[in-house]
Amino acid sequence: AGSGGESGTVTVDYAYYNPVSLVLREKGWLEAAFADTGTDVEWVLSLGSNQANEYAQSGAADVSSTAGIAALMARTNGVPITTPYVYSNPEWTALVTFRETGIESAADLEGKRVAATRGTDPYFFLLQALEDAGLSAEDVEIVHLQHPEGQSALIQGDVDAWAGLDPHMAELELEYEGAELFFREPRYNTYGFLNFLDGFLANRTADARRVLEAYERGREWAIENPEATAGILADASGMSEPVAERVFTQRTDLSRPIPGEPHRELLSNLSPILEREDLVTDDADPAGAVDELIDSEFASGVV
Amino acid sequence: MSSDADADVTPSSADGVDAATPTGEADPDSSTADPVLAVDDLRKRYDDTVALDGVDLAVADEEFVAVVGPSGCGKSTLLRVLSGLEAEFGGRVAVDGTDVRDGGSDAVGMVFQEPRLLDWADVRENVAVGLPSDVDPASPPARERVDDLIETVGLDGFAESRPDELSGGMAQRVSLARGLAYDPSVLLLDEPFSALDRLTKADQQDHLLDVWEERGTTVVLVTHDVEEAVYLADRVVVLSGQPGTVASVVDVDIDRPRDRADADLVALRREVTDALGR
Amino acid sequence: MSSDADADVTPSSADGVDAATPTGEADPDSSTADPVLAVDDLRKRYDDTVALDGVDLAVADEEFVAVVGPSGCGKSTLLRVLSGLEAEFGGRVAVDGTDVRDGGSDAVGMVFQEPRLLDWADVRENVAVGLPSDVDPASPPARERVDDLIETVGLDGFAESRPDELSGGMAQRVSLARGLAYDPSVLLLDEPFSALDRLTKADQQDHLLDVWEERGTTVVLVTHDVEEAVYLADRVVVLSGQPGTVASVVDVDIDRPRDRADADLVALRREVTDALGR
Amino acid sequence: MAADTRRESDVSRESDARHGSDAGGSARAAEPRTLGPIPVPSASRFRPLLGLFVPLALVVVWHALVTTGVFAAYQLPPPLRVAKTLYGMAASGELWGHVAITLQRVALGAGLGIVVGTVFGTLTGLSRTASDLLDPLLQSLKNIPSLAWVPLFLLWFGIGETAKVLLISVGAFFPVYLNLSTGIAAVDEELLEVAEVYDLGRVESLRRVVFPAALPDLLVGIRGGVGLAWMFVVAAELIAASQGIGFLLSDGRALARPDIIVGSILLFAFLGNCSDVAVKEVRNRVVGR
Amino acid sequence: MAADTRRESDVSRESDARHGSDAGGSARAAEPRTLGPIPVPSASRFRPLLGLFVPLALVVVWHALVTTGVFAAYQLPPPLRVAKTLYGMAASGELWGHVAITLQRVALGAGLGIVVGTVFGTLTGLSRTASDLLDPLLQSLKNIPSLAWVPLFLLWFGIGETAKVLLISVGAFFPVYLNLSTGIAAVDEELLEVAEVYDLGRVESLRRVVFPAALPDLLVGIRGGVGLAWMFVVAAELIAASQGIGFLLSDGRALARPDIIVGSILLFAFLGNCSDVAVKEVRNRVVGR
Ligand SMILES: Nc1ncnc2c1ncn2[C@@H]1O[C@H](COP(=O)(O)OP(=O)(O)OP(=O)(O)O)[C@@H](O)[C@H]1O
Ligand SMILES: Nc1ncnc2c1ncn2[C@@H]1O[C@H](COP(=O)(O)OP(=O)(O)OP(=O)(O)O)[C@@H](O)[C@H]1O
Ligand SMILES: [Mg+2]
Ligand SMILES: [Mg+2]
Repeated sequence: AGSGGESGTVTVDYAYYNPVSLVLREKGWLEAAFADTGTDVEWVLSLGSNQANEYAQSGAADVSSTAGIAALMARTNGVPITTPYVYSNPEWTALVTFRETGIESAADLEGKRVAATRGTDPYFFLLQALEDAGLSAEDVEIVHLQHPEGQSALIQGDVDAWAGLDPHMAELELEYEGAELFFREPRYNTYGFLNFLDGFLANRTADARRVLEAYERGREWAIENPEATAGILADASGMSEPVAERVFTQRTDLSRPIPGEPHRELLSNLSPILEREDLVTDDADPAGAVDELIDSEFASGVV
Repeated sequence: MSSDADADVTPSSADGVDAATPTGEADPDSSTADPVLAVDDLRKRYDDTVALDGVDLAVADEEFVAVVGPSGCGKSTLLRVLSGLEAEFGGRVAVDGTDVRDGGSDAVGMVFQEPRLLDWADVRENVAVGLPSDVDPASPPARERVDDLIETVGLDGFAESRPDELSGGMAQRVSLARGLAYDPSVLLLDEPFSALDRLTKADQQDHLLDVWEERGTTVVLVTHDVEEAVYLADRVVVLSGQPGTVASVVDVDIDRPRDRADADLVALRREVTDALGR
Repeated sequence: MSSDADADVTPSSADGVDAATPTGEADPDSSTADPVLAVDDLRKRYDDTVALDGVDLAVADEEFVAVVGPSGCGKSTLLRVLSGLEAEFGGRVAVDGTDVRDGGSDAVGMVFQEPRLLDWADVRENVAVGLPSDVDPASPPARERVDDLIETVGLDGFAESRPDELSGGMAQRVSLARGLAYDPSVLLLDEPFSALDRLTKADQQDHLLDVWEERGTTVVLVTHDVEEAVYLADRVVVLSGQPGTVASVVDVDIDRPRDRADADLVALRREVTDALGR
Repeated sequence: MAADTRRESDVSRESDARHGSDAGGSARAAEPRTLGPIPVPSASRFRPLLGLFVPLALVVVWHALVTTGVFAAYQLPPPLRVAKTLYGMAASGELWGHVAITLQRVALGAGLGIVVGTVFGTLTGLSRTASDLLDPLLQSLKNIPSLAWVPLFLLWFGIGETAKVLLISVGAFFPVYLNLSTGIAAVDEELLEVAEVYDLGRVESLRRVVFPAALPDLLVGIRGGVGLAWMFVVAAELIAASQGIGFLLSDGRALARPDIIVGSILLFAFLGNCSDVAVKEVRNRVVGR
Repeated sequence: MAADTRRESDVSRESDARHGSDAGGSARAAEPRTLGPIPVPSASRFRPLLGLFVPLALVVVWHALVTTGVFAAYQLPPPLRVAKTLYGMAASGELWGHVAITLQRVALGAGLGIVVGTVFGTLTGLSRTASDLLDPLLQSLKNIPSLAWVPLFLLWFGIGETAKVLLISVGAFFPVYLNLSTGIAAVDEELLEVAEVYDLGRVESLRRVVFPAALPDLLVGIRGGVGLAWMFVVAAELIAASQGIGFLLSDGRALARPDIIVGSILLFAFLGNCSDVAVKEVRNRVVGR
């Protein structure tokens, strides 16, 4: 509904996994950016990539935040989004277990039960980790649980390991004795993509630029004020200060906002997995979609 | 009668010997004008039960006809057909010249054998259900009429009672009052006094006669009480039982007001009773 | 009678002059033994309606008592109290010496004024509801007994019919058969023949007498039919109407089998009628 | 014993008024079993409190389970922790925003669903043709989970309040529809015949016979519908909500905050019970026979 | 007109057998309005097909909406695309696994919920005390959304089938409970008096009077309960499922695959309708009046 050029609003999502969006909301900088145009800013909360994609798909959100892999899936399945901007380069996922399980590496997962949420970054992280260890998805039992439920299943011992996601992962680490991130690989995280509806980008270029400018302002402020940003994150999401601090100051990198070669390469590497795992339609071309999705030009003028 | 009865129906006209063909012949009134109720070779079956088999009956305007017959012979069924409640039957049944299958007539009112009151409504509302549809039940004259009727059936003081607070006979009188409220030109009554004691019954009978005379209503009354039948009716139709056929028609040519102990009435009573005896 | 009637109740013993105090005195049978039914100063009100006011009644073992009275005078209420269905009332009511409030007696069976059949069950099942609880309704003797009863009430051929396929009188007879199936030592009957024609009614009355004589049942029969009351009963209790009090008790000291046309019976009939007349 | 069955069920149906007058009756009778003119404090006065007993017992068990370590506090927070969280939100005023917006959505959605359900239930209850046309479709739609509607409603109605209220009304619709349609089709044929014989006309038959007769079914349907409206709130508040109890629940799950999760469950239970009491109250007013 | 009201509603209640014999009756009467011995093909034979009309019309509209571009294909895939996706899954055999496991869960869960609902409904319908104790709690729980139960069930029952089946049974429980409890409390007092007078005993009263009288209510409750069982499947299959239609739906949403979403919605509708027909069939067997 909000995508048409005639609309006087711009709908932007915010998410706990996108700290800059929280800063923008807190400071009102997006509203400020549109103050002289008479365009209203409407915020919607995305609780996860799939919800953000649904908003994009229905045309309700002009700008939405997802993980890179989720953006690629949506694009492959025809959702007209383009990613001109990377809102963060986080290490938000890792493989987690408790010390007493004896699991120390991805190779130890053979025959074990691992909780993961299909279609999300931790899921692909798990698949890549298994591939690294010479295993395939068939060699472990993947238990499909939503992120928070994966966490509690791990705590209860219903599963042996969990492809975790922040902030649940950070919370587990900090609050529960014996929790271990036994496999970490920042490169296997698929970045935070800020996706713009094609129609918005093409027909309301000026508005899109304003959004990016606001994001730049927020990003710079966040880099300069990591503690304050962590505080904003903690306030907005209700996570404890230490968790928020670990998530933001230790595991989030805001330094490279323009999508480029590393992003293309990562997604291209993942596209065979998408096909192998039947996550896209048979006639879809995820590799081709990578180029359609990533737009390195648009933001270069802003950053 | 029942000349074209179905093969699986035992012909039962054996003791109907004295039965005049009832259709506009035996009765002097009904020969003068088109009958209000014309039943011609009525046959009605429910699955494998034949309820009525070849019933002919003509009721003239302002006539008072009583119908008697053994339990289960089809008296209620006859009234249901006349009131247009039964869609499927054989033969021709017309009210005021209109076939009952073409929607039935608004002019026909019926008091059912069971009280059939609305549980959730009080006596006044239940009686008001009978008011003609062009009368606003909330209007003062309508309310007055309803309260009059409640008094007439001897239920003053119970206007606000619910059906489950009434005795059997009281419920029956509410149902009667509802039928009278409708003030139809043809009134069908299915054993309306069966649950009443002698005195109450006599009162209600006399009141019915008053209404009949005043309003010129055509009445068909089903009853098991032969005394009641001959006291009230111009003509008593005796049905023979299962399947119901007209066994006999007894004319009651006695001037009104009648005396219940009148010797002629007692004689006619015997005649009806004999016709009923198997 | 009604000596301690409430102030808001009009004393109504005016014409009850010939009423013997009914409690174990007037009737020779009942003085010989403890009464099976002992009603002592029974008062029953529903909200602001006083249904019964100071009723005394004693019924001896194997006695046949008929109760008559105007519509709404509390006859059904009396039977309901006797059968233990009413929890709240004033006075003392005992069956076989046990207060009815203490759970009521299994020995009491009742035929309600309305048929109260189970809609979803056929005639056979409905009658089987009355079988005593120690009888397995599926057993061949039980089935045979049920089928016998269905035949006795004149409904052979309708054993598989549902209540909505029966006429009013047929439904009433199913209800009667159900009551007879229970074979209680005290049988309460609330106008069980009101919807029947003369002949069917006479049959059923005689059958009831047979059962009563054979089984030694104690019977209390509510009826509006005075002829029926004097023909059947040892004693006719006349209630005066609203609130119900015992207006008079008429003993019927005529040997059985009785002739319906017996002059003595006719005289007694008049006596009861007079007692009923206001 | 059968007598017991009846007694108990009998009691449960007697209105308070009747109770009272019965007591009065026996008091007047002044028979041995009556305790004279002193009114015995009726046990029924405390009956509503009985309903608190089981929940209180459950809270005690819950507390015991957590303190004895059967469930760790991070899995199931102790009652006090939940109470504190709720109190904190209430004190900061945040809670009322959530409660108010959810109440508003449920009220609007349930209201709409009940109205539409009543219309369709009446239609299919009365007309065989309407039933043949619509019932199979509605029976199919009935089984579509609330979450499945979310993407479609997002698509059809966007992210505004409309989508949320409509989704809730879908939930409330079906029980009303199902109960009323069945109830109307089961209205005693004998009473319909009365309406026909006395030529009440379509509207008057509905008003004076059909609806009063089917009212108990409609009310059960409404109670079920209001229940489903509450169930659909969570799905509805997944549609771009940032307030509401359903949002609170989803948010609590997304953030792994068991105290918020349990708190919002308790809110659902409490408000659901309140709405049920309200529906019963309305029924008593309406029926008030 | 009132007459019309009655006619239509009358027709809707007549059993086919009755219809048949009536037609036979008038044919035998050979009166002018009858069309002789040639049996008129009864319209009622095509009635079940009427139910297909509206859905088919909706599919046509859907197709039109997509082809005219009101909805883009990535938002709402055209009917053919959905059919192709379903067909593909069916051909690969994958679909049957999903359908079978979901059917099994629904059957077990609904069965359990119906049994427990019947027990509690009977209890609270018969006993005022049981009702006072339990009803408020159950009325509160009734309003807790399926998603809210997920974390608790995970905690209580782990990730196995048990948790899923139990969660589904929670959904099925409430309509059964609510309808039966109300239905039993509304059983005609007059019939209960018959049971008492004839000393049927508690069990026999239940079997021969109370249950048959409340059966229509129970059946409405069961239909509602089966519907809710289907609704709870999605939540249940969020608990560590890797198969099932609810899983398919969640997966479709996670993967932004509208064809899978719509396909699983259609599966829900279709299977829901099948289960409803099955329940009706069982009812006809049971009632067989
Ligand atoms: N709906 C029905 N389905 C099947 N059979 C029926 C139906 N209604 C009536 N019958 C049968 O039709 C016959 C006549 O019934 P009807 O009610 O007309 O008798 P009736 O003369 O009124 O008897 P009563 O004096 O006992 O009321 C009976 O044998 C009855 O069983
Ligand atoms: N449940 C009730 N609630 C209130 N009042 C009642 C109730 N049952 C009966 N009554 C009243 O009690 C009185 C006696 O009723 P009952 O049914 O005993 O009369 P009856 O003698 O059997 O009359 P009938 O011959 O008409 O059946 C009536 O005035 C009636 O209105
Ligand atoms: Mg009849
Ligand atoms: Mg009575």
